Amino acid sequence: MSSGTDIYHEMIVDYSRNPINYGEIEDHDVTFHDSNPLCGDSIDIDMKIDDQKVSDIKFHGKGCAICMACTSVLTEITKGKSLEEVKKIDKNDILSELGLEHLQAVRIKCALLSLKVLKSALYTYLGAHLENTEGIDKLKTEAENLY
Amino acid sequence: MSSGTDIYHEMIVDYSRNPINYGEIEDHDVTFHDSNPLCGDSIDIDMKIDDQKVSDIKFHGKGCAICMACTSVLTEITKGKSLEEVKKIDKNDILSELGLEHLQAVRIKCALLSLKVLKSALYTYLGAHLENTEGIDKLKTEAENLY
Amino acid sequence: MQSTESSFENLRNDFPILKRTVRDNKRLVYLDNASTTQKPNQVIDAITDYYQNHNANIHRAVYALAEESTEAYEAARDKIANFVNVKNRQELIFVRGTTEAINLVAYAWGRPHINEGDIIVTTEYEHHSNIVPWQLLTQEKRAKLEYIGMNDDGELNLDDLDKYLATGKVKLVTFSLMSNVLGTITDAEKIIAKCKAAGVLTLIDGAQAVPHMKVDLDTLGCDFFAFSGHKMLAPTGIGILWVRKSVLQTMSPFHGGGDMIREVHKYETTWNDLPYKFEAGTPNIADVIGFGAAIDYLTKIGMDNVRQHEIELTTYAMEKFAKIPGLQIYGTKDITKRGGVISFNFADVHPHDVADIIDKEGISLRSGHHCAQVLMERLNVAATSRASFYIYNTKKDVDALIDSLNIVAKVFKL
Amino acid sequence: MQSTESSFENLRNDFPILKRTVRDNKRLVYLDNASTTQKPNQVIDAITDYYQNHNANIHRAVYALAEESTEAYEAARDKIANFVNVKNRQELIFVRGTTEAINLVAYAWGRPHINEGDIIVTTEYEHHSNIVPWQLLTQEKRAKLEYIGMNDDGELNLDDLDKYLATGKVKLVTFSLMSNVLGTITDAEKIIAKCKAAGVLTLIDGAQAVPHMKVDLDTLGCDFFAFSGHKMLAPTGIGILWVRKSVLQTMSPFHGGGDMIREVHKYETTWNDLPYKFEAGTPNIADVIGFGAAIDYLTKIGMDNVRQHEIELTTYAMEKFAKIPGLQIYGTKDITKRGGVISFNFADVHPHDVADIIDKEGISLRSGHHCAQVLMERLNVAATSRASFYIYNTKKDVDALIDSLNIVAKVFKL
Ligand SMILES: Cc1ncc(COP(=O)(O)O)c(C=O)c1O
Ligand SMILES: Cc1ncc(COP(=O)(O)O)c(C=O)c1O
Repeated sequence: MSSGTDIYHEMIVDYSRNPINYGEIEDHDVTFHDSNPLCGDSIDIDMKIDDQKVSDIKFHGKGCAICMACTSVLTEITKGKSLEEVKKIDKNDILSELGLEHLQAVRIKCALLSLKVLKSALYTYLGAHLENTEGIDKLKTEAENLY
Repeated sequence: MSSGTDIYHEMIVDYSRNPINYGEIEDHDVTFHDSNPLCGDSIDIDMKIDDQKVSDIKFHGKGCAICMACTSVLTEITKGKSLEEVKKIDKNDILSELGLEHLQAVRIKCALLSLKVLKSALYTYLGAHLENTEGIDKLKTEAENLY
Repeated sequence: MQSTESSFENLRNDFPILKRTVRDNKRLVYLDNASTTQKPNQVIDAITDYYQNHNANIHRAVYALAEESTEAYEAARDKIANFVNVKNRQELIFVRGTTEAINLVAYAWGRPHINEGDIIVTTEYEHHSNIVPWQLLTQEKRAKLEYIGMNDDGELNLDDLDKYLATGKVKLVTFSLMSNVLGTITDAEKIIAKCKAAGVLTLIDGAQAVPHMKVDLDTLGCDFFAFSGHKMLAPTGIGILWVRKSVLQTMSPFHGGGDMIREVHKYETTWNDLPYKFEAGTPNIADVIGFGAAIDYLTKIGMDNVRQHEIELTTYAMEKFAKIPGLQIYGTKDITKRGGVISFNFADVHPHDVADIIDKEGISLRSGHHCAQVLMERLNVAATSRASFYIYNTKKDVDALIDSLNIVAKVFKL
Repeated sequence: MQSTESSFENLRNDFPILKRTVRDNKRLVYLDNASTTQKPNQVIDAITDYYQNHNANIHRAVYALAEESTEAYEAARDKIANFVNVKNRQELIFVRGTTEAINLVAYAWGRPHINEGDIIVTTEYEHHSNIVPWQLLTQEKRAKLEYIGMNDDGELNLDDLDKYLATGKVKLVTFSLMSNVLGTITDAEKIIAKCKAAGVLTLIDGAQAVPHMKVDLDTLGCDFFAFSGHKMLAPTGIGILWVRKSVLQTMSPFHGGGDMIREVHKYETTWNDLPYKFEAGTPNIADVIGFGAAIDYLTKIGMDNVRQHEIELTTYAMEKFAKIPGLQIYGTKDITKRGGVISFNFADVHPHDVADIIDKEGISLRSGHHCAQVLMERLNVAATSRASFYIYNTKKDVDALIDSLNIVAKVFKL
């Protein structure tokens, strides 16, 4: 099998057919949608937040096997984490889990779309639940420096 | 002297300093202005028309030696001619008079700007003095086919 | 030149890129021609020759180089006019590509002519560049954008057009002469006849048609026509907007700047003659000349031969595809009604994964929405894979594609 | 590389066109660099290499060629960002040239922000491309266009600017960093400081400045900046619009089409990230990459050396010109305040005749209004002759120009 098909190992193919945490949360505390303008992949993430922790997370949307597998892994990593911990989730946490460290640039976007959606959801939630307006600039800077 | 300076013979240089028919006609019957968008040469021609003949013609404006010489020659040719004869004045009438048959494309525009102004003036006059509206389409076609 | 497989095989030698290998030393099988085509030596050399021997700005200077470059630039305009049978060269405007051409129309014709309540009609299989400019325009003007629908074979439902025309509010009908996803060849004559009867202007997006079949603007009878050079052997960055003179004369200037003016004063300005009024600033001179070389190349082959070659390849590919279980082709199967563009989906495998896996075999195939998301919604798919052919493709390329799909099947256990 | 005459002499070998002869076997003396420059082999080869080895459409596909071309295209953006010291690559938009850049601002920023009674301020020595777009915009919006005047040395009269700013109605001040006719280097810092104090945005036309001196956008502090590749060794058809991000975020889309969208639906559309929102359609990929090669070339020479070389040539030429009776130079004689552009008139001989006569000697010189008719009116001349230098020009070129002017004197019996 040529090197190119290496990334399409068992786990990726399985996740693409049977994604984890697929679905919607009706009474979510935050939801976010984004898409990849180049290829049309599109992901929605819903989260339930209790006690500053992600008590439940689900996603739905359309995407390639890479996108579906990464979103499955990401939501699995996120579930149960505190919001501060979610802030720190890094692209390598997902890529290494799936052996995708050497993806080419265009495919990286497929792999990381859900991370972008997750972080956007997180900052949307944080922004909406600020106790005072002082923190908003700090939040904005944090959010802007994500990518 | 190299071939290039051949076009700058005595007559051209003289006309450029001492153009013929330079000036304005206060009580003209028709006047027209046009310019060359590429180089900025700009010419106005005034004509007095009596009995369907060009009884007087003058021009003013700014232009290079080629433009000035050609306009001098053109106005000289035009003076006294009937409007039907003016219709027939051809670019070669001017170019051959000045030995400019082999001008390059950009300079041709300098040489023929005044002819364009003259014809525009002519058709402006004819359009304004139509006896009935039937002739207008014929005139328009004639004018459109000039270039 | 004869339209035989061997003569088409020979012209592969003109395309240096076809000799290179990709990934693990794989032969390059380039099947993304609907996106952009490769360039023959004749075109590359024309650009090189321009820069090595003639480069100068055009139109304004008297010196030798400027004379040569102006002549070459305007000669290319004449070649293109001749190629699509335009009688009046003043009607041909150089632009960056189809996208700029259509936006130019939306700004310079649309803004002075479209008013509140007017309707612009487009179709469900348009490229984004023939949808978004009209969305922007109709939103600004409080006008409406309507769509001609299509049947499941990818053919337009002209009853929709009749319905919109009957309102008396339609100002423009705009459509692609060939869909970049389905390959459908639009029945332009019928649409134009209906629009003419209703006194409505028509714009044709010819980006996919002009490279692949004979197009005759003089007999077609539309009012605006756009196409891109880079999809027909010419360099990137150059394309054509053609506008019927009587319509062009009603258009406002688009870009202000050098070359498009007659006289500039502090507070007023007059415009240059056509087509220069619409070509502001230093144009893409070298690539215009390269476009001329591409036209020469295609003319020598003959557009009927190009079309015939693609019909043969497409027929061959469709037959092979039909034998692959789980492979679905979109659009009509009637080869006389479609160009050499085949969009498909392979079982439940996402097109990105298809493209990625076969890329490792050297196959360059496009996957995604192909800038036609409205059509994707209509087809109810997220994306498709798309193979599109040109003069240098061969049956061997099709075979390589088919072989590579077997690998996809294996990886995804189909 | 050392800034010595001999090292500049050496780099002439990189420019194949300089080896050709024109007219009657005359050495080519190219002195129209303010209009467009010649191209070194390094740039020509970059284009050829792209078409021979990497050509594919960018951004959308996964296959090898598309990956390579996308990488090369985006690498050129980084090179250019670095060259003019832009920290955020999202602020750099590829356009056809300065003209398109300024028109893009007039449409996408101007139309949403300019209202009735607002004032846009420009200067008397602008190129048409920095006047006409503002005439069109202010006419549409019933706003006003005002001009900063200049003194007889070709320096701006900033009291005019103060006067307009005092009205509180100015929304934009736009000016060229170097005049393409007089060579005047504008005191941008002073203008920008005044505008910032008044909360007014500034646009700089850098078409003449960027090719000839170090420009640092990070310290300059303007809001919009435009320049053209073809005036700095790069191919025709490519240029840059830079917009400060906070301003760019307030701009409407310009062209609608592929690549600038996020999601297209029938009746609404969302936009792509910056800068792609403003790069609709297939861009001029090959020439972007050629632009990158030109940047590499200039970086290697060093922009301070380029400036130094031109100062030497211009000083030499001005001294020689001063000795010709009847020859009048426009603009300041202070070499630190001007670039290598010398406009002149020779007695009563029309500039066209000057250019035509010396063309026969191989001298390529521009005559005319140089797309600056407002300035011609201010100088009260119909036209000027203009010599403009670049890195490959030598004192020998200046000598050849001076010699050829003697022929003009003879023909016109001066
Ligand atoms: C000062 C200035 N601005 C703008 C332009 C227009 O540049 P382009 O023709 O590349 O759009 C030029 C070039 O002629 C120029 O010199
Ligand atoms: C049908 C159609 N229209 C328009 C375009 C846009 O052309 P360009 O990207 O050259 O502006 C394309 C190419 O992608 C196309 O296929």
